Order: sequence, then structure tokens, then C-alpha cells
Amino acid sequence: MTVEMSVEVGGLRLRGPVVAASGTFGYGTEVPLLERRALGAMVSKGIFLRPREGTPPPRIVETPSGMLNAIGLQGPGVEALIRDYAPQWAGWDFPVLVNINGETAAEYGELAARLDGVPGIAGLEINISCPNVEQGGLYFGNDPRAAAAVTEEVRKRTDLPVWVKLTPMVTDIGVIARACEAAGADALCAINTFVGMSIDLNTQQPRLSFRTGGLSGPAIRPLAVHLAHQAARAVNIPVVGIGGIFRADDALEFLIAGCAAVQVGTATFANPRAIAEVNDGIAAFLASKGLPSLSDLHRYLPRD
Amino acid sequence: MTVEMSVEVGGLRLRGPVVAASGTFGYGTEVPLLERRALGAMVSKGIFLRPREGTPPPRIVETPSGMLNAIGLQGPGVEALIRDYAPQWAGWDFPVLVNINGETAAEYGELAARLDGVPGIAGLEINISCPNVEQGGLYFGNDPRAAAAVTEEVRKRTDLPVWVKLTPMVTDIGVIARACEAAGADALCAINTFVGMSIDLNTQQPRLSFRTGGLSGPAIRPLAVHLAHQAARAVNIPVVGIGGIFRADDALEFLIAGCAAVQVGTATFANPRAIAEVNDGIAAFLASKGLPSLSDLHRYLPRD
Amino acid sequence: MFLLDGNMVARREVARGMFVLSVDAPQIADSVRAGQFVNLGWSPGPLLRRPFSVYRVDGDRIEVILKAVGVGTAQLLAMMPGETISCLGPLGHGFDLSPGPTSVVLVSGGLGVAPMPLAAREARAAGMHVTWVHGARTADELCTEADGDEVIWATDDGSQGFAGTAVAAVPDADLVLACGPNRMLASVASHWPDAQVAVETYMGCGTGVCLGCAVPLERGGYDRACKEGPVYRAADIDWSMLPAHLPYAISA
Amino acid sequence: MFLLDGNMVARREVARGMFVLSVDAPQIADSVRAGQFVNLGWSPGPLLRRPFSVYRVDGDRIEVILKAVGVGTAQLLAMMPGETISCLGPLGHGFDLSPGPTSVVLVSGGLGVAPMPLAAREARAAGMHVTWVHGARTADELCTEADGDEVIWATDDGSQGFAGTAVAAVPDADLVLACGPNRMLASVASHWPDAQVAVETYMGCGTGVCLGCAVPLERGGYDRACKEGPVYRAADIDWSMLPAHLPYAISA
Ligand SMILES: Cc1cc2nc3c(=O)[nH]c(=O)nc-3n(C[C@H](O)[C@H](O)[C@H](O)COP(=O)(O)OP(=O)(O)OC[C@H]3O[C@@H](n4cnc5c(N)ncnc54)[C@H](O)[C@@H]3O)c2cc1C
Ligand SMILES: Cc1cc2nc3c(=O)[nH]c(=O)nc-3n(C[C@H](O)[C@H](O)[C@H](O)COP(=O)(O)OP(=O)(O)OC[C@H]3O[C@@H](n4cnc5c(N)ncnc54)[C@H](O)[C@@H]3O)c2cc1C
Ligand SMILES: Cc1cc2nc3c(=O)[nH]c(=O)nc-3n(C[C@H](O)[C@H](O)[C@H](O)COP(=O)(O)O)c2cc1C
Ligand SMILES: Cc1cc2nc3c(=O)[nH]c(=O)nc-3n(C[C@H](O)[C@H](O)[C@H](O)COP(=O)(O)O)c2cc1C
Ligand code: FES
Ligand code: FES
Repeated sequence: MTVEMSVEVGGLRLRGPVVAASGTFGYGTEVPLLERRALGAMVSKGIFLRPREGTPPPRIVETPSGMLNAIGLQGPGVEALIRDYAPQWAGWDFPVLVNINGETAAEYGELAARLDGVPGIAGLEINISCPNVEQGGLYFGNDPRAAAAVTEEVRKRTDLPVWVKLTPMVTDIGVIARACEAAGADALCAINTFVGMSIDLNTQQPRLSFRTGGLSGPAIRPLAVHLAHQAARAVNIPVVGIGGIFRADDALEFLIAGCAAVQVGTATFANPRAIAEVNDGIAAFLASKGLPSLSDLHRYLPRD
Repeated sequence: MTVEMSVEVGGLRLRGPVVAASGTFGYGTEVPLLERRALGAMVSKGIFLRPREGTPPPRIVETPSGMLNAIGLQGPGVEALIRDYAPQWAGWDFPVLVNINGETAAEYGELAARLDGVPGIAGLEINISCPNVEQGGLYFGNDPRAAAAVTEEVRKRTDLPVWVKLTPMVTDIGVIARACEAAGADALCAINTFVGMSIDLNTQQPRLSFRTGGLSGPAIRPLAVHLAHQAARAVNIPVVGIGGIFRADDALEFLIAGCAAVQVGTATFANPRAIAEVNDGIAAFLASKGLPSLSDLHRYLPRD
Repeated sequence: MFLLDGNMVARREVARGMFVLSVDAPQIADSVRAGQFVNLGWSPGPLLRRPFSVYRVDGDRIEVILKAVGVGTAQLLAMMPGETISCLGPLGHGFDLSPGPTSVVLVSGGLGVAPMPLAAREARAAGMHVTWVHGARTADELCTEADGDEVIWATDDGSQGFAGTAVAAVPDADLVLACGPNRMLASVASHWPDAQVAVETYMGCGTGVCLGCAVPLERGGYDRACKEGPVYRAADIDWSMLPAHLPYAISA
Repeated sequence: MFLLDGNMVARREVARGMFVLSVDAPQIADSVRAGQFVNLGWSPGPLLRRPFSVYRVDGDRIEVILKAVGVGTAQLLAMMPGETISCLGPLGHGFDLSPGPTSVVLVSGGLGVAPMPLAAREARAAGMHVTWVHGARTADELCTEADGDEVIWATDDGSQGFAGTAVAAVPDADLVLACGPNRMLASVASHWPDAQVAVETYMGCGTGVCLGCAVPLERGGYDRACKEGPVYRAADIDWSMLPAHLPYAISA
């Protein structure tokens, strides 16, 4: 039985529901082992307008069933991205979204304008887990108004599909989700990493040079499933589930919880074939249940 | 070298910094293996004014390096607690705090009044991770005003030491911490479980009958260390660190991050000797560093 | 209750995919009663311990019987003799086999055979005639180590013994003891309200502190399977509220 | 780059607590160059793979050398021959041993010996005279498998060979290659700016996608140890910003 795996997510038709998550797949040029046929789409490493050096080492630390990272959004800046990577992407058979980052809503808008219409760039993912310098460093994603402002600014400056990637450390993710939907997002991605800290007993200082880092991996999966479910219940646009997906069963939890697609991040570090295995496992599950297509999967979305 | 392990936490002098966490130690009468000498204090299972049946099974599910629980605060109600357990506690050589829960601030206040002066009860731990029925089910702990209102209500009705146990799923734990401090808390406990969900692929429904549950265990430790650190930076009263402590090294991360003491929960399920091992391991670490007492441990609390 | 680091000394196969592990655990072997269980942990292993009925006792050793149904059981079965398993037990409240009844039927489905050898031993010690009724889907899934004065086999496909469920094959007796999927125990309850059944629930601690192992009662409220249970009078349980879809149930 | 499930076939001790594991990994054995590494994973094991230099190649087998310094290395050393290790590699950019220089010194401290046997092989193939300088705290921590035309031992306590660090024992040569604690490499850099050094960093992916393995450069910015490294021209690294307290460094 062949299963129809394609899915429409926020203005993009993906051949399958498994997307490579930002920051865990570089610019798509590094991982040679991956079976690319399984990629629904790819989100590039987060980019700023200008080049960024990133944080000093140590940048990562392993934790129980997870890892903390503080890369500091190292990257070449948008011009180099357009020059060096977009032309390669233009030839690929899956869409590439660029993960955009800024310190002010205006910076996000400028990025959107610069990337609009560039061949090879199929869409934008707004990373709102960035400190808002105009609001004293509070994350954009923590405040529905700031999140909406960024989304609106980007929406105005581009015709590309706009996905907004939500931050998990908020009191009510539904409020932020609705604010972004109202501001013009085509899809939401839930969730980014949780802020965590690990202390080195020898130095009695944080292990990461940046002190805190973002927690990813299976440790956060139950939290991510809950938050993606809450977001999916709150809005009418598609939600892409992210957080600790290592195997097809994990992805299916998000899909059943109401997500249209999923992103796989940390898993790729442990298993460079993870995306292919997740994709194929979802197809096998659907086939075993006699479901002809992904869209026939039961979504668990009670609106009580 | 003997190390001075005693510590003063919010109106109570504990012989050691390791406290049994609420809901993971019953009423202290069940775990016969534990070496009680190592217990700094114990927090009893959460109690309401009236008896509660709790949620139907399944109530727990294992997740990567963690577990979800939805016990539903099953318990006999405050009168039975006073009748059946307090007299036993009165004879013990470590203090017992009662974890109190309500649906309105007034209910918390009534509990505090009822427990005030009862022999065997050394203090109260307010669990503010309860839905506030007067605010449409939003957790008390999610809103600084509601958290302060509960704390104030309890403070007014008792002379017992009052610890407030913070919920982690908030945008800024420092704000809640300061609100509780200002409302009269003697100490803060950080943190309670995170809300999570796990989906059963066979039934395509949540595995827990209550749908969501609280995530505990090593999975959340990096998040808990960060939040406890944030809380400790925000206030001048002691903070008790909680979340995923399985070994002495884990507890030391919280202590270095600025906590005065720690609570051990889920670890006791996997290892009934966990509390003793954590306590003894802390003493051994201090000795190995040549520190004569717990209070000589370096606290990492930059206030930038 | 003891907490021991036990040496895993042997493994044998007793049905297709069903194995018995022997673990050195002297104090537990000495004190365990039929229907009680041990909570096993190992390293590297899952976060929580895994509960298993004690199957037999052999000198200083306890035996547990299992199949690979998930991560933990697969890891246990991949262990080599010589590796260490942490054993917490004996736990729970076992079968009541005080003298009185003259005959007992031990009814088990699949892995539900687990507590029955100890039950047979205690029943015989109390002077009862023991009938062993053991069912599975098909002949090669029957646990071959039968231990009754009389033995009745039952298979869903009729490939050995009685064609049908173990419950349908139960003869008359003073006392009925049962273990198996919760679905099967619910059927036992409808035939023999006074039967003693060993139920299964997810467990957090195994020692009574977490309230995770809730067993819904007919009279309302919940008991702890690890403390008041896992053995109950069949009619005391509210079967409609006890989940029937635990992995063990699927594989039985 | 290959991803192979390799059979662990043997283990031998080469210094106190220091072991060599042999793993079947034909394509990696065929293609690996000195200074490259493999990223090892196993189940049940830690979340992330663990990077190890390839120590030797023996037919279809690669060898890695390690001590138990943490959870992962302890698990690897507890494995029995016959168990499976997932091998991702060869990874990174190794030593440049193209013909030209007539003599090379291979300087290693503790586990820094790891990439040296392959380096010796390639250096000899390129016609160089190989001096092997290997240091440790004390005699029984020296890796006994020396492989140079000339061998110099160094111990901090003077219990064997030169009394002092390996770096202090280095003779003149056209080329210096070094591996060991980052502290030691910083000292190499101050003596021989053109030395090729293999550094260590924490790693997420090992394949260049996570940017976790940042190596601070003298000219500013960061390189990826797993892609542009782990071998660098000594003077190109900003040693003041490279952490010196990784566990491996502690144990060396
Ligand atoms: C009192 C009692 C006695 C038992 N005796 C036996 C026995 O003798 N032989 C045997 O094979 N099995 C027995 N079981 C079931 C056994 O505990 C589970 O099969 C085992 O825990 C599954 O672990 P896993 O990691 O392989 O499965 P997973 O499904 O990977 O486990 C995930 C989680 O679910 C729990 N879990 C899964 N299935 C069950 C289950 N059926 N019951 C309780 N918890 C479960 C696990 O403990 C774990 O927390 C008993 C259960 C109980 C409660
Ligand atoms: C390119 C490279 C080659 C290496 N070659 C060897 C070798 O040949 N032999 C050898 O014994 N060791 C080698 N190491 C170090 C080895 O990878 C670590 O000792 C090992 O990862 C420690 O794992 P653990 O689980 O035992 O330690 P833990 O401290 O429990 O590990 C926790 C985390 O820290 C990381 N980590 C800990 N120490 C190091 C370290 N020194 N370097 C990188 N990551 C670390 C682990 O990967 C893991 O993510 C190499 C490291 C790198 C980067
Ligand atoms: C090393 C690393 C770098 C990341 N960089 C980014 C980034 O640049 N932009 C972004 O939006 N998310 C970034 N993330 C977050 C991931 O895209 C993803 O949301 C998160 O890791 C949770 O998914 P996972 O558990 O599958 O990894 C990064 C994650 C990791 C581990
Ligand atoms: C089964 C279970 C029951 C719990 N019951 C309560 C409770 O009644 N009141 C409360 O404030 N916290 C309760 N908690 C939360 C713990 O006290 C603790 O805050 C949390 O589990 C994190 O710590 P840990 O990772 O060490 O378990 C419970 C936790 C578990 C696992
Ligand atoms: S398993 Fe914890 S109370 Fe029964
Ligand atoms: S380890 Fe991921 S980029 Fe080097």
C-alpha cells in the first residue's frame, strides 16, 4: 500500500510531513548521509541581517535525554546567505525556509524584504525567541503584542509564506498563537527550546560560556506535545510540531495531537538518518492502520 | 572531617539540606528503607480541605528521563490528616510541612487556620499550581496577583513558617517570586512539575486519563536549575531547589545556583535510598573541597 | 521489604519468547509470598523500576517470568548472566491461602502464569488440591512449566487442550485464583465474585508513596495496587474503570 | 562519511585503565586518515554520540583508545565483544602528512596518543623519520604501544624516561604533530607556531551542522572542530578562549 504523505502547510505543499529544524541541519549542504527523498522541507540555520560570530565555547552540554545549546546564532548574515546558499537551494526538490532573527521588529522586516523573491527561498520562519532590545531584552515570543508586531512587520514586507516559531516558556501559548495568527502568520511552529542551565561542580560556574542554553531532545517531548496541542487548539492555521522527535512514534504523537507536520532537530545529531526513518515510519504506521493518506489520521483536538 | 550540614530555611532549622518532596513520599509512613537520619524535612502529599478521590487510571506514564503524573491530589482531607498523621509526625526528629491546596484563596486560608498550632505540623508549603476556579481555572501560580493573594491569605491565618512552591510554566518566575516574597512567604520552593502530554498511538488518545500530567525527573533538571537560579536572584528569602535530583551532584547544582536547600521527589521511586545518598554525597563533596559547612559553599548568583 | 543488588544467574525459555530469569536475592527469596512482586531496576536502564511477580523461589534465588513487550523487558532479556539487577521487594499483598478450602483452581492467561507456581506451593502446604488452568493464544505460547495436581491447557486456536479461554475451562472448586490481562480478570469477576485476582497497573514507586497505581473500587475511590493489592477480591474492583490496554495485556 | 553498525570484536589494556577497542567497520577502516575521528553511538547509551580518534586500522577493523572518564566511556568499556557500536566516520580534517619534511615528532600526552599510530604510518609512507614522544603522569599510565623510529618517554614524576612534560622532551624536527589536553597544546603552540595540533571540544553532531564544536581563532570568529578541524595550525587558535577543563583533559 502506498500512502499519500504530502501535506499543505502555510502556503507550501510539502511532499512529506517531516521538516529539518533550524540550527540542526546547517544550510542543508553538510549532511551527506541523509536520504533527501524523505525531506518535506528544510529550515536553514537562523540568520540575522549582519554576520554574527556566536558565543565562545563551551556551546553545548548533554543533559538527561537532552542537550543544552548556546550557539549564539553564529552565521554569515543575510547577504552571504543569499550569495552562497540560495542558488544551491534553487536546484533542490524540496522547499527551503529561512529562519529569521532580529533585535527589533524593524530588523525582522528588513530581513523579510531582502529575502522576498530570492530564488531558492521558499518561505520564512520567524524565530521570536530572540531578545527584544527595545523591550529591555524580553523575548519577542513572551509578549503577544511584540510577537504580533514582528509577524505583522514581516507579513507587510514579503509575499513569501510566513511561519512563526513559538517559544515554550510562556504562561499561555494559545494567547501568543492567536496573536500571531491575527497578525498574518500562515503557520505556527511549536516549539523552540526551553531555557536551561547546567552547573560545573569543579568550577562552580555554568558549564556553558553563555550561562544558559536552550534545552532540546526527548527530555522536552511531553512538554512540546502539550504545547503544540494547545497551539493547534487555539488557531485555525496549521501548526508544525517540534521537540524531541527521534522516531516515527514520536512524530505521530504530534500529528495526532493536531499538528499538520513536524520538525526533527537534535535527532539528526545522534542519527544522521533520523529524518528518513521518521518519514518512513509514519508511512508504515498509516499503512498498518489502513489509512490511505496522512490527512486521514485522527487528530485529537477536543475544544472543551 | 565532619561537615556542618544544618541550614535555616524560612523559619525552620533543618539538620540537613535534603527534603522529601510533596507527593513522592506519601505521609512519611510508607518508605521503611530510607535512612531517616538523612532527612532534613519532609513535605507531605498535597492536601485539600475535603477528601478527594483523585483521577482515574492511568495516572502515570514514563517519558525519556522523566515521568508524567496526574494523581489529582487524591487525599483524605485535612481533618483525617490531622487525626491520622499529625500525631505520628509529632514524635519524629525532623520537621514535617503540609502541602496545602485549594480552589480559592479563601480555601487556602481556611486550611492554614485549621493546621495552625497542630502538634506535629512544622510548616506549610503552599502549592500554587492549582487551578483558580474564581479565575476560570488559570493556575494561581501563573499570575503574580493571585499568587500573592493566596500567600497573604495563608500568612494572615497562621504563625507557621510558610513556603510557597512556584510553578515553572510562567514567562518570568522572578515576578512571581517577588510577589510571594512581598506577600509574606518565608521561603520559596522552585519548582513544581511542568505540564506535559503523551499520546497512545493505539487508542490515539492521551495516555493519561486526565490527558495532561506533570513532568518530573532528570529530564527537567536543567530547566529547574535555571528557574531556581532565577528565583534565588530575584528575592532575599531562601529558595529550595526542586526538579530531577537523583544524585548528590544534581543537588549541588541547585545549591551552587543559589538554593539554600533542595527537595528530592521522583528519585525516591527509582531508589528508595536516594535521599540518604544525596545527603551523604553533598557532605562528601564539601569535605573533599575542604569546606567546613554547607554555608561555605560558593553560591553563583550574579545580579547583572 | 529489602533492597538488594542481585546477580542474574540464569535464563531459560519456557514458551515461545517467554523467559525465566533467576536472580540471587536471599532475603526476598526467604520472605516472599505468592502474589507478591519485586520492583526491578538496572543500569543503564529506564528511569523507573519495573514490577514483576515472583514466579518461583530456588534457594537464595528468586525467579521472574517475562516476555519482551517494551524497552525495559527487552533490556532485561538482553542481559547476560553475571550482570546485576537491583531488586526491591517483596512488595504488595499476595493471595490469601490460609487453610480451609479443600480445592483451588489457579487460572492464568499468558504471562498471568507468573504468580501461580508460588500459589500452588502455598495451596498445597495448606492442604488444598490444586488445579492448574493455563491459557494462551496458541500451543507454543503456553508456559510449559505446569505445576498442579491436575493440569488443564486452553488455547484460543485449539492447538492444545481445551479450545477457548482459560476462564471457560475452569472446573468447580472452593477457591479461584486468577492472573492475566485485566480483560480476562473482569470475566473471572463476573463468574466468581469471590475469586482472588492479581491485577496490573502502571506503577511509579511500588512502595505506596506515589498513588500512581490506582485501582478503582466498586465502593468508590481508589486503592493502591502496590500496597493494598495487587491481589483483590474480584468483585471489589470497578472493572469498567480499570484500563485493559496495558502492553502486557496486548501480549498475553 | 559512512554510518555502519560495527561489531565490537576485542578489547585490550595498553596502560593502567586505558583500553583499545576493535570494531568492525570496513569502509571507515579503508578510508580513514590520521587525525580523523569517528562518532560512536550505542543502545542503550547516552543521547549524543561520542567522538574518538581512530587509533589504528587492522584490516576491516578500526581501533579506538579510551579510558573511562564519564558515563559514555564507562559504558563503552563495559561492553562485551559481540555487541554492536554504531560508527559514523571518518570525520573531520586530519593531519597534513604530504611528502616534503624529512622528520616528524609526534607529541602526545595521555590519551592524546590516540591519533599517533596512524600519523606514524602516514609519515613513514611519506618518507619521514618518526620520533614518538609520549608523556603521562607516571609510568603505568604510559601507553605501551609505541610506534616510532625513535621513542622518547616522559613522566611528570620521572618514573620512566624524561622527568617532565612530553613537550619539554621534544627534539628538533621539520614537523611537529601534537595531541593531548588543550593546556598542553597551548604550550606546543608557543614553541612551534606551525605545529599541527588535534584539539578537543564538546561536540553535538560531528558532521558540521550544529556549530557546537566552536574553535576560537586568532583571526577572530570560530571554526568547527568537526569539519575544519580537529587538526589546526597551532598558532591559528586563540588558546585563551578554548576551555581547558574538559574531562579528557582532567584524566590525561
Ligand atoms: C504487580 C505487577 C506484576 C507484574 N508481573 C509481571 C510478570 O511477572 N511478568 C511480566 O512479564 N510482566 C509483569 N508485569 C508487567 C510488567 O511490569 C510490564 O510488562 C513491564 O513493566 C513493561 O516494561 P517495558 O519497559 O518492557 O514496557 P514499556 O511499555 O516500554 O514500559 C513503559 C512504562 O509502562 C509501564 N508498563 C508497561 N506495561 C505495563 C504493565 N503491563 N503493567 C505495569 N506497568 C507497565 C512500565 O513499567 C513503564 O513505566 C507486572 C506488572 C505489575 C503491576
Ligand atoms: C575529535 C575528538 C577526538 C577524541 N578522541 C578521543 C580518543 O581517541 N580517546 C578518548 O578517550 N577520548 C577522545 N576524545 C574525548 C572523548 O570524546 C570524551 O572523553 C568522551 O566524549 C567523554 O564521554 P563520557 O560520556 O565518558 O563523558 P561525560 O563527561 O559523561 O560526557 C558528557 C558530555 O561531554 C562530552 N565530553 C566530555 N568530555 C569530552 C571531551 N574531552 N571532548 C569532547 N567531548 C567531551 C561528551 O561527548 C558528552 O556530550 C575525543 C574528543 C574529540 C572532540
Ligand atoms: C544546536 C541547535 C541550534 C539551534 N538553532 C536554532 C536557530 O538558529 N533558530 C531556531 O529557531 N531554532 C534553533 N534551534 C531549535 C530547534 O530548531 C528546535 O526547535 C529544538 O531543538 C527542538 O527540537 P528537537 O528537540 O527536535 O531538537 C536549535 C537547536 C539546536 C539543538
Ligand atoms: C507522583 C507525584 C505526585 C506529586 N504530588 C504533588 C503534590 O501533591 N503537591 C505538590 O506541590 N507537588 C507534587 N508533586 C511535585 C513534586 O513535589 C516535585 O515538585 C516534582 O516532582 C519535581 O521534582 P522531582 O523531579 O524530584 O520529582 C508530585 C510529583 C509526583 C511525581
Ligand atoms: S506504585 Fe506508587 S503508590 Fe503504588
Ligand atoms: S559538532 Fe556539530 S558542528 Fe561540529
